[in-house]
Amino acid sequence: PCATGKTLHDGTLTIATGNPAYFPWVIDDAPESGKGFEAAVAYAVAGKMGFDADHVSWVRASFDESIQPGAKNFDVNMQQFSITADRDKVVDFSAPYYTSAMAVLTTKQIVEGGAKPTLDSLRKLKWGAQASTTAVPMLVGLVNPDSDPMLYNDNADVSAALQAGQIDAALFDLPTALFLAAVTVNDGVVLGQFPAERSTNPDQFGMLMEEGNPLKFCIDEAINALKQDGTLAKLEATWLAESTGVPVIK
Amino acid sequence: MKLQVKNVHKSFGHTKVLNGISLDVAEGEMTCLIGASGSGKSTLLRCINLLEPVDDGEIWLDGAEIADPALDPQPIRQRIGIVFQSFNLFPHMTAEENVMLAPRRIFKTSRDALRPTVEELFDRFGLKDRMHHYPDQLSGGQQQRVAIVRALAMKPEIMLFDEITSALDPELVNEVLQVLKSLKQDGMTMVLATHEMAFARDVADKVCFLDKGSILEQGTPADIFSNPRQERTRDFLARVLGPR
Amino acid sequence: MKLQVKNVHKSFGHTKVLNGISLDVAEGEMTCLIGASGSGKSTLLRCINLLEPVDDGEIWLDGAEIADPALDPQPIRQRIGIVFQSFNLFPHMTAEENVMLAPRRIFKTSRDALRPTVEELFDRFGLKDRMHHYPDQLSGGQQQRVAIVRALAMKPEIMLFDEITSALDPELVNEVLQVLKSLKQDGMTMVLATHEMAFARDVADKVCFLDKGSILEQGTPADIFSNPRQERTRDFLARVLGPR
Amino acid sequence: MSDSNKGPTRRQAHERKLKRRSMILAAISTSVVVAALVILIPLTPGWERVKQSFFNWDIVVRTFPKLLNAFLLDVAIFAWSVPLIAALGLAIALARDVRDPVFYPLRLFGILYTDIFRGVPVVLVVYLIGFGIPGLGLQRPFNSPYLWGTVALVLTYAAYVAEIFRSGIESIHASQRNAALSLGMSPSDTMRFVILPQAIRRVVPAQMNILIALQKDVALLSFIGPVEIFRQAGVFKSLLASFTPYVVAAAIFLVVTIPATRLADHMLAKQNRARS
Amino acid sequence: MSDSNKGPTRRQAHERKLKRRSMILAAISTSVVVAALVILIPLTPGWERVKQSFFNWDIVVRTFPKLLNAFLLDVAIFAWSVPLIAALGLAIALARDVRDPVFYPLRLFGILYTDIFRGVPVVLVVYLIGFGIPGLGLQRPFNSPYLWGTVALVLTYAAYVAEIFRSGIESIHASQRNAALSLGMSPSDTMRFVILPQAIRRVVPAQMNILIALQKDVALLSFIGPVEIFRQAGVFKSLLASFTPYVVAAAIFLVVTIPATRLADHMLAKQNRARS
Ligand SMILES: Nc1ncnc2c1ncn2[C@@H]1O[C@H](COP(=O)(O)OP(=O)(O)OP(=O)(O)O)[C@@H](O)[C@H]1O
Ligand SMILES: Nc1ncnc2c1ncn2[C@@H]1O[C@H](COP(=O)(O)OP(=O)(O)OP(=O)(O)O)[C@@H](O)[C@H]1O
Ligand SMILES: [Mg+2]
Ligand SMILES: [Mg+2]
Repeated sequence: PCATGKTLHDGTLTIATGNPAYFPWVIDDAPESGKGFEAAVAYAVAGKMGFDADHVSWVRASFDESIQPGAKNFDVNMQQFSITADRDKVVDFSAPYYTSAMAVLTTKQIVEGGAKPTLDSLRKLKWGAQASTTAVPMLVGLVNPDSDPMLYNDNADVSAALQAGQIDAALFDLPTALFLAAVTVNDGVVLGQFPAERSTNPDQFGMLMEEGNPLKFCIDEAINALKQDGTLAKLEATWLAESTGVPVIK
Repeated sequence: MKLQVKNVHKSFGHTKVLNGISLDVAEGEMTCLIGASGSGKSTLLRCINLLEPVDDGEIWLDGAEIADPALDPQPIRQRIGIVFQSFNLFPHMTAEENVMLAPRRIFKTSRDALRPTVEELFDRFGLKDRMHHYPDQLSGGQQQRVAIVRALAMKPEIMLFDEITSALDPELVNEVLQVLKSLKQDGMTMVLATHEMAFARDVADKVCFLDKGSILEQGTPADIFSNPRQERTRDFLARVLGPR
Repeated sequence: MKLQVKNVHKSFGHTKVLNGISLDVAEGEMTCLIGASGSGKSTLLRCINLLEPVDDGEIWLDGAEIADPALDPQPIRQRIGIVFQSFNLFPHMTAEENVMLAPRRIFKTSRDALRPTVEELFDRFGLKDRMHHYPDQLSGGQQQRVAIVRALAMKPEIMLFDEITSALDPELVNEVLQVLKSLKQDGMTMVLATHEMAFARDVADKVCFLDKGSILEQGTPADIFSNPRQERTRDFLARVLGPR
Repeated sequence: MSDSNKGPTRRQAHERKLKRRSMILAAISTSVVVAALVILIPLTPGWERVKQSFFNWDIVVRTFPKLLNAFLLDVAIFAWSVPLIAALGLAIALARDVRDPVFYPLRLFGILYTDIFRGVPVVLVVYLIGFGIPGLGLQRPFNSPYLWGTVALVLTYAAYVAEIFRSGIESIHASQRNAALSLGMSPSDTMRFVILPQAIRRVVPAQMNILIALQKDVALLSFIGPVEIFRQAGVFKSLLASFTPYVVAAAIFLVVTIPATRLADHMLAKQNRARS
Repeated sequence: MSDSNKGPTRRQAHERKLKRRSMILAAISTSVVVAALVILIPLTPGWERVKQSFFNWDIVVRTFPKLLNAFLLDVAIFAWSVPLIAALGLAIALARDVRDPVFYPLRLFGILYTDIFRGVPVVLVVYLIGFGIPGLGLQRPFNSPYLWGTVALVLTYAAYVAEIFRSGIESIHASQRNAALSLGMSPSDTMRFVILPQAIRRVVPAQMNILIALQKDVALLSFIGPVEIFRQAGVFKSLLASFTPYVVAAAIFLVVTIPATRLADHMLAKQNRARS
């Protein structure tokens, strides 16, 4: 098969995810189970490339660490990496496996306090985001809030700040926002999502690889095949079901 | 008797430093303590001033016992002045501030009310033009004289001096000793530990020879320097004055 | 002449400390430098040992000029021993190691080869049982004697002593002065700065009175102490020996 | 004897020669080394990449104003923390010095306090206090990360400052205490008028070093939200995929810390000289 | 005079009484305070929440073994960094002491080095070196975050250690140098046999303080990947939504740092006493 001799360890595909890995991308921080959207996609892609489940091994890498240029200790890394031109100069991305809308995570108190899914209302809120993600420039591009946003190292810190009332709202991709609202943040609410055409570049998730990794061709082939045969859509339906009903921000 | 030390004992840990010292000091008298380094002269003076609590024995000042551990030492210390070997002026204050601090805090007197007395003292000891200098702008001899003025400003009943000339350059020794002479003329009661044998011989009323924490011999200067009765006293004097 | 100092000048910044000093020291002679604090005694000795470069003037040792700034001072210093006022023993070494370090490094002699000479020196100055003690286990007088032994172990042609007794307790002064007497008997050429007037009078061959960086008066001890010609010398002696 | 002021002395002449020689030597050797670095480094295979990554001039120009602006937040946090730290530190130092048995709990508290806050990494304290306490349900503005981040820094640094004050107090020679007591002054007057003024003056250089460390540790507050210079550099890094913003941030820090460190070193050296 | 050994002296009797009294007072006031804390704190409205968040015993039990295990990585990084830091620090201290004009670039380098690495926050150096250098395209294993994280710590701490060595060298009184030179010893022998042995001994307590700071700063390496105790606590925090793991991590640090700090304080105090 295509991947022979191109992987880190012969005969095994090494995939990285976050530490910890978050719902609904990976369920229970256990990617080996294949549960969760990214875990399921990982095994599907691996299968297409000729690696059975026993020949997939998982490692952990922090977000910051993974988007550094340079040699990697994984073949591919799935961690909701948005594909951007700047990043593409120092690392390689696979073809996108998911296209996400950006969504506003907040809490019931804020909604009760009068926050509306309109740009005017959102602009007045105190914002937070994860520092190393594309949410930061999008926040400025889409909302342009009145006060400077707070920035954090990871999802957990953003939710902690939201929980502590230090920020009113945070910008995430829609599935993450839905999960955090449902599970992590007490009284969490997804206030709205941005229509895809409003985003300057719609958030597309790709697997991340070392710059110039020969494996890219095989991965792209596998993802495209999964897209063609409807597998990706099916997995999306299975793991990222509840995304309807979130109002679109005007 | 102005001051009576009765059978005072003092140890640091297991080292006995004062081993039953008894000493009488009459009003207006100058008593000199001599003896080898480590014989306990400084410790005795510090005990009299209650800077060290005595282990046992009594100290009487003007007919009242002062070494009782249950007493508050603060008011007693005000009545006893002491000047140490190395200059213990407060380095962050001018000479005048050094002298005024204690009276201001203790008697709650204002600077202005104190100034005449203090200026007089400075004047008397030839320090008038040095009042606003900081200690490190003064010579060692001037510093010692300021320290004496500082103690005198509390109007003590008795003054203790602990080798106040031994850290001085030889040429500065005399100016300080002159001050002691002048205090003696005023009738101040004084006890001084000293290595200045010539001074002790010429000026003291009584000389006590300390050896290993005991007063081995005491008497007039003439007795001690000319006819020491004890072998050890003779030894000591020979070594200190001895043929060089 | 063993040592000739010719018109030596030395300033620190803008303070002139030596102002044209000239001094002759004959073989086997003991010269004493006396004078007030700050008159330049220490500086003169440090200049002779090349620890301070002289600004101007010449210093001749055994007929060769040594103060030329272009010369390497290291071999010259080996020929001149110096002992300082405060004990400059190396505190992390025993007395024996202190003495052996320089010969071992400079002459590349082994410890064993050095031991007999060193033991002899320690023995001679009554330090045999102190060889393996560290400096802080020694009294001040013992430390000074070890410092002298350390300098002698380099077999210097001339020895300089800078007030080696002034940091000592009075009782320890004599044991150190005895060592100097014994060195003189051996015929060592010596220059010493001292405040011990009695010693200078009794033992020195020549006494020089320094004042503000100049030699104001020099001569035999008898000349200087009994018939000082200069007003300043008389003043100084009066203050130091003076009526106390 | 009188000609010593005319013309250079022998030593001056010699030293002038030496100086000229050593300046020439130093100039030559320095230029050789600098030239070698300037010529050889760009020839190394990775140089283009290093330059791109760490010394990209375009990125410097683009990011500098915003980074400088973010640095003002560091300065502000520093500025309002310092007086609080000084006050708390002094209070704790004095608490540890209390001798009256009734106040034993105060002393115990002082000991525990300094032990704990000197023992835990600052970043851990910042997380625990900066996130943990507001998470207990405080309302705005009492849950501000600026507030609790500052509290974390103040608590930590007060422990260091207290220890330094205490060492200062202990470094005042017992004879000063004795001199004051022997005049009949009370222990508290002795502390206030004699010991403390000297102790505080003596520990200024050591405290300056602590302040420099504080100025740098302000960057750790970025982990709980405030976008100060370090965080701002991180954002630029992930947007521009270049480490140049970090280099710029480092340079901005150096402009403040080098003179301050130099000053502290100088004061400390002067003090050490004065003491010996 | 001879009865002084029989029975307690007057002072002993008095002091015994005083001591008994003050022990009773201290015991009473301490128990009052402790009791007040133990009884009153749980009555405050937020206490349940604080306990849940910071002192959840279940979480302590669950996370402790893994946290302790992660702490071993901190210890390991510390252990291999220390000798490197000591060697580099001493080399730089000596480089700054070189007087020969030919080696002027070396001195200049030493000065720049210490200024720069003491002036930049450690976390910034860790990011720059730990992320930046591997990003230049180094191949495994030369891009390891352990390697470059260690390099970042070593470079930073060597600057502090160098300054302390230098201050130690300068604190040796000139008379020691003079004594050695006056015997005819060469300057390098003087440094090696007379100055350095004393200087190194003298700076041991100050260096210990630096080592304790290093032990804590190892936690900063977690930001570039290594899952040491601080990162592990962060993972648990996000999984369990509790700050207890951070508290456990802090406690683990304290077990190491408190005794070490105490020892350093003790040595420093002893030294200060000896000096004055
Ligand atoms: N605070 C102290 N702790 C322990 N030992 C002490 C203390 N103060 C003094 N000593 C010891 O007590 C002995 C007597 O000391 P003291 O200073 O009274 O002697 P001295 O006669 O004044 O000597 P000197 O002439 O050197 O001043 C010495 O052996 C000294 O080491
Ligand atoms: N390294 C130096 N830098 C500046 N001034 C110095 C230095 N060494 C000595 N001096 C000054 O030179 C003058 C002479 O000092 P020196 O030590 O030679 O005098 P001295 O006669 O030995 O005095 P003492 O009897 O106090 O030892 C003094 O005014 C002193 O302050
Ligand atoms: Mg004494
Ligand atoms: Mg001198």
